[in-house]
Amino acid sequence: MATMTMIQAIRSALDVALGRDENVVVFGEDVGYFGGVFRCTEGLQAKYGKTRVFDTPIAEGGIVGVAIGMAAYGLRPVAEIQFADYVYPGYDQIVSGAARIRYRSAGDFISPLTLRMPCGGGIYGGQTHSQSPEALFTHVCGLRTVMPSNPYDAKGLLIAAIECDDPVIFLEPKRLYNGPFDGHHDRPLVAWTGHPRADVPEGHYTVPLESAAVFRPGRDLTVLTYGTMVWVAACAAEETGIDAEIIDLRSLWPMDLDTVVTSVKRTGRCVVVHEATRTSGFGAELAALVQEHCFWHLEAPIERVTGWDTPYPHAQEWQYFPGPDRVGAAYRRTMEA
Amino acid sequence: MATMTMIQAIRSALDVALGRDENVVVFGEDVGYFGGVFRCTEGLQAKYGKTRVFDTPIAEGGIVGVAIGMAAYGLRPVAEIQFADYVYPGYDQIVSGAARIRYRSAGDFISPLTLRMPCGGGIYGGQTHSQSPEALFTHVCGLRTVMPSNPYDAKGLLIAAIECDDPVIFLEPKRLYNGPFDGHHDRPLVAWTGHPRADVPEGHYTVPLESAAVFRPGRDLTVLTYGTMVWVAACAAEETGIDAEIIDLRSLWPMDLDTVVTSVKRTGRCVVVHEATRTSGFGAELAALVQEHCFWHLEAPIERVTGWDTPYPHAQEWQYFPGPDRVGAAYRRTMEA
Amino acid sequence: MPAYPPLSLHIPEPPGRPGVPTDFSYLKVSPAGAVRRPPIDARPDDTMDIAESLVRVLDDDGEARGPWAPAADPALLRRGLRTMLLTRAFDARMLIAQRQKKLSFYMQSLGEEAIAIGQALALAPDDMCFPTYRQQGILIARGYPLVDMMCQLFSNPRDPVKGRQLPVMYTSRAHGFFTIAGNLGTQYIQAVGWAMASAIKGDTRIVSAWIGDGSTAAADFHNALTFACVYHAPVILNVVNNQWAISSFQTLAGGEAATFAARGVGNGIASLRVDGNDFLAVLAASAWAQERAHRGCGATLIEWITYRAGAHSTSDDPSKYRPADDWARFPLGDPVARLAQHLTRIGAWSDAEHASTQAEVEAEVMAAQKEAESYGTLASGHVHDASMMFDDVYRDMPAHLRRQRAQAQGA
Amino acid sequence: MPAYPPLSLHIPEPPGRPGVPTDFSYLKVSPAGAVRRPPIDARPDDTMDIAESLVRVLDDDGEARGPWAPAADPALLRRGLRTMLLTRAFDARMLIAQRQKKLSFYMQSLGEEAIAIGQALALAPDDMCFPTYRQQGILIARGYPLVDMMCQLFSNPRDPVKGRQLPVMYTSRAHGFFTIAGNLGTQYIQAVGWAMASAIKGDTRIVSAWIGDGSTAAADFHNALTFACVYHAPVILNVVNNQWAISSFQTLAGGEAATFAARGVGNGIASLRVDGNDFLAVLAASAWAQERAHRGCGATLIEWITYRAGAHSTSDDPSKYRPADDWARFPLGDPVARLAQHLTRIGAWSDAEHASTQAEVEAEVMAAQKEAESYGTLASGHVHDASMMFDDVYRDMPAHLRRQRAQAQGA
Ligand SMILES: Cc1ncc(C[n+]2csc(CCOP(=O)(O)OP(=O)(O)O)c2C)c(N)n1
Ligand SMILES: Cc1ncc(C[n+]2csc(CCOP(=O)(O)OP(=O)(O)O)c2C)c(N)n1
Ligand SMILES: [Mg+2]
Ligand SMILES: [Mg+2]
Repeated sequence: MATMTMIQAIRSALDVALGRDENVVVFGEDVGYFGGVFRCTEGLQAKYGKTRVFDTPIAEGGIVGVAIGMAAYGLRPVAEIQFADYVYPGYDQIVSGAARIRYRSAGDFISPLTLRMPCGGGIYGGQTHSQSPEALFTHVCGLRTVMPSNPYDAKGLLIAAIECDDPVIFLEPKRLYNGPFDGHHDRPLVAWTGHPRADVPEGHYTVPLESAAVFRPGRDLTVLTYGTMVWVAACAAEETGIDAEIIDLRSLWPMDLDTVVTSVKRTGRCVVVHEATRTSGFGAELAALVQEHCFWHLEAPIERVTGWDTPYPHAQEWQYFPGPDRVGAAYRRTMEA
Repeated sequence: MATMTMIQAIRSALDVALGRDENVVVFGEDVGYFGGVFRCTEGLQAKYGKTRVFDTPIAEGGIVGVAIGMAAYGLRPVAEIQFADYVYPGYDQIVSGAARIRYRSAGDFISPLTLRMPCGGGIYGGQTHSQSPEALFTHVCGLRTVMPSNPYDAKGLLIAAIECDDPVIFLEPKRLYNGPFDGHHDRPLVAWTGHPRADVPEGHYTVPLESAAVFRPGRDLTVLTYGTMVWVAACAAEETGIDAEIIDLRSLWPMDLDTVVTSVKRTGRCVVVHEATRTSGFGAELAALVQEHCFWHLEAPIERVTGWDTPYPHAQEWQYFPGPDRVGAAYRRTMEA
Repeated sequence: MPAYPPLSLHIPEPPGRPGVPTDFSYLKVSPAGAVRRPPIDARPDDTMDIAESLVRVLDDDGEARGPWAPAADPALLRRGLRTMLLTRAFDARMLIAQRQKKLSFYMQSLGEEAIAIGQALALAPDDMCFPTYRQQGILIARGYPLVDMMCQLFSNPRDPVKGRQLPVMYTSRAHGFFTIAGNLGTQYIQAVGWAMASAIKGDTRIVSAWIGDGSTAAADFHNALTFACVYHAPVILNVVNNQWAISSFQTLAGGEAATFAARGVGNGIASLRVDGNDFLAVLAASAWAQERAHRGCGATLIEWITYRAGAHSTSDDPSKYRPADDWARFPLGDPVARLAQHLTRIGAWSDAEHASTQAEVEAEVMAAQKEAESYGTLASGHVHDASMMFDDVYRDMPAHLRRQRAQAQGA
Repeated sequence: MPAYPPLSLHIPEPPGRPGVPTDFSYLKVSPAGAVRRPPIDARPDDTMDIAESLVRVLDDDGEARGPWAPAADPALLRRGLRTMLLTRAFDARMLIAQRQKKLSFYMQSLGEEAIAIGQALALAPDDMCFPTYRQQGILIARGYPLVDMMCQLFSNPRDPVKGRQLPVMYTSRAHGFFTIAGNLGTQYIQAVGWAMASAIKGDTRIVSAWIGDGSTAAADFHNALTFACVYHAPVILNVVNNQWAISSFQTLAGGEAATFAARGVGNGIASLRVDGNDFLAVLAASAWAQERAHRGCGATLIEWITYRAGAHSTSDDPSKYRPADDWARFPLGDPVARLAQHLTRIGAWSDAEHASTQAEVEAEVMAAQKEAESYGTLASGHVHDASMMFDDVYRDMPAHLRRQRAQAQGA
């Protein structure tokens, strides 16, 4: 057991996967010699060699395309998209390729690849280093979409993703790389050091896909969230004194509906929180599902607290980010409804 | 006034736009000399010349990219994507380009382009000629997404789209090109001839964006739908005898929320119908909005009737298509709840 | 700065239109035997002259000429000819069956059979192919059962892809034939990925990737060239220039100012421009390229000049956009006739054998069709069970799809 | 088929790494004056030799040589030198300001100033530019106020893009400077669209498009070449090959087997490979390309050889992946020193004038900074009002954004 930041946990997952299965290969822009702009692959090329960990041209469509071909061959490619905001040139290969190969060939070929990408804001990255495009993946059948909120889950989920025979989109909330973040950007940074969820085994383990975690049990209302917003949601619970049950979905889709439904049926109230823009965000699906499955138990409308429907602005970052005040206000409205 | 099919109405809209504004240009794969694989641009090159109506290379990213540059120059490009299933190589240009230019330049540059694309199934097109990707656009702030259900609206909305200063994604349900279609694929084809909504003025008119139409007034429940499904929903109302109020959204986003909320508050019941896959489809947003705005009026869970979460299969097309039986069953469940 | 004249936009036009016979002089045809054959480790920029000429072996009399003339066993050539005849017969029957609505859609390879079949014969049987919808010749050359192809076409319960795909979208891992994509170009970069994987694993299998002239404009063509160049991927990048996309002529993909083979050279890939209707040239160029790939010399791009003799698919009518007699006037002729002429000349074929082989392949196709039809056709409504629609989206069916399948069965 | 040896994957390596001094012999440098200057209506495939050599005018002694030596007015060259000095001073100050947290991020153009500035001087003032984040030189050459640039950098209430964009993402329609994209390459095909529009309208304005060596791998680079070739778009397709992307050397974009200029030729576009640190060569090549565009000869691709002297941005440390003394050893030198040497040689510059100009531009930058800071900086928290966040998503604010704005103000 060691204390790891999320970056170290991700690196450790890659290390374990590369070490156990010689079919695992890791590549992307600047991930080889340099070790990645966020250092997630640092040291891996030196350890596993240049043909297992390597740099690629700046062509996201090419990165996903070769990953599909490698996966069809029998490798387990783990490709990095430098920022989720840059995944769009690879979107055709993801939707028309990775997500469809198994179906269109009736299982003759499969596409077991993992696409890692940092997402989310809170680092003054402006509109092209802050996006959270998860809904563009959850709408695509055949894909799995995963987003961890802490080092332990990050490592376990990433190993599970690499071992999974389906294509997995693995979104890494970059604001959590070096510490949990509750949305109070004006307070001193908190590191992962000493945090229980940063206690990460050195070796192999997995956190199963399609399973949510109850991050904080509670009785007043159910919060459905993932990634950075798990910490913000928890902070809002402390600050409002509302006993929120916070569910960290971890696997966005396919997802663990049972955990969600059980909780909402018990609390009768539900708030959905994500950083992505609101309209047609994944929160819409969550709200739709909850009202479908828990309608007769609901005592208040399901609220969504999300990024606004604008690009992620640079200077107004903290007015955009759905921080603990906005989340807490939604808790209060939901309790008062 | 003339009777027009949806193809003729679209062609007429382009003709009117080309005729009134010399900044309008029309292009895409096979749209020039040949007149488009669905004939929507037939005769326009002969009439307006090769530099206003022309063929392009098979590069959807290039098509959208040049449209953005032309729009920034001051033209009004109307580009065709041959099938909505092929829009993905252009997705980066749509999301990172068209949708963002105005915002990121604070209005210094704008991107008034229209992207037409046939969508939807029901023609045995298999998984790459049948998709309905509207949710991938409604999630992107800065875009307008429109889908007509009949020739009159198609022409009026298309002219409005071309005249609009924002980028518009214009989805054309190809199953409606030659006639309304109620989902009974085993019955004889119905043509537009003689249909009141195929009475289309020859000249200029617009149907405003952001305005929904009450396609069929009713008292029992509210149906939110668009495109081909408007006709299926109406058929299901006749067949079940349930007095459904069918709202044809026409503009998916930004949308006419007032019409929706007024209706649902009155009926207390709501069914959402679309052909696209269910999870994170636009129906999720509609369900989320309705429960947010009408929670205290709802007497039953909002149901979604949609394409299944699989690619659109070829031989099992009619088991995939959400036909009147499935829609009618949802009406019944909603009434009985 | 001087006052400049107004600009104008250039819109390329094809050299023929309905009513205006095609002027084929644009093709730039080299005489048979005239183009040099570089060593297999030639540097990319040392192939520009070949990318701008046309490698041809068979002359007008059916004689094999020049440095590219392969030392091919006549038995191999006879096999090639028979496979071309079989493929052509298959296409012809399936076109009729489509008109009879036994299948919803069809795409033939008429006029360009030599390319896929010649290359298939030049590859090792376990080399991997990433084809488009017009390389049915590979599948037939590799002995994939015609009945299985037809079951796919008829979408019947023996369709190996379970009725999920449009006709012609075959797949066969066992035959080294990648599942065909509806989205043009996507397979090209995937092919490079497969080749990279083979190199990473120290395997010996190489890859044959396919794309059409029109689709070279797709982003994935560029991605494929970049990655193949950077990593020296063991891949043959075939560009089948059959002059037309759907209604658009190859100049709309940039064929006016440079050959498609020149794209390869410009991107650091050794490239050839080859007569695709010359079976011997196909064999020879394919052999050169596969040798390069196998010997670690990296990728080769081959532009094959041919002509799409038929319609783009059963959904279009080419007489709307080009002269109806174009194929008959195409300077590179018919690959079947040219190979038959050559074999006859060397005493390895005869008119009688041609006739009997023709009868034989037709009978073979008919027999296969009879069997396939006995399992059902789209018209007969015998298709895979609808509940199978939910399989293979994921390896294991998630809860939401189990729910949806139950709903589908209930409704 | 013979038994082939196992394949292996080639991974290109840079010619230098920390601790291993760079061997710059890979650069293929032609002597000044050695490369021919074709007529402006040269056919694309007639430029391959130039795409594979290096157009240079200034020799080691600062003398202008050969057919590309422009008949440039010394006043223009002096303006170029002053603009380079100003740009360099601007960059230096803003780097310091970034370290002081007055701005969140910065990207300098150190070492490659000649390219953007030389081309700006060769264009008509109303020709349109689609730059990347490293062509601040264009904006400065065109007289955009330094104060406005700094207000953008400081994200203060006078930031013309309302605080919405990362520093350096300038826009100015009035100065023919397209809003800079964060998504690499997207502007390149948009530039071609703008050029097509200009041609459609019979306008006379042409376009200057920009991309980096690393970003040539992006799909939009290929799209731009295809469309520019097909429609003969009046555009200059600049590729700034400063040898590095972030940590990846230009060979990772395919620079090992072919030059980037060769990409153009392969795609049917006349192309030049030019010494980007040679201000006279920049002027001459830009003039040739803009003349082609204006005269209806279509697009020109120019690969500019230069060196990214500084870090990629303020977020990275290049000594992690390349030798720290690389720039000092770069064979093409420093564009400022080379132009100063030439001007001195022809009697149009002196050390004293250099020193006084340096002082002048520094004062100009300081004054601008003082003014811009008086309006606020990110550090001071003086930024645009948050409610403006909801403007400009659409022309008219739709109902849902009005609702969200109200919520944002309420919460
Ligand atoms: C991304 C994409 N865009 C458009 C289409 C529609 N389409 C199908 S085939 C075709 C023409 C392809 O021409 P070419 O590449 O020359 O191949 P050929 O049919 O001549 O073999 C087009 C435009 C598609 N399938 N995919
Ligand atoms: C589509 C996309 N992918 C990745 C990035 C991240 N990124 C920003 S700059 C850069 C390197 C670009 O190198 P080059 O094109 O050579 O330009 P230079 O910085 O050298 O001027 C990368 C990878 C991005 N901005 N956009
Ligand atoms: Mg073709
Ligand atoms: Mg660079």
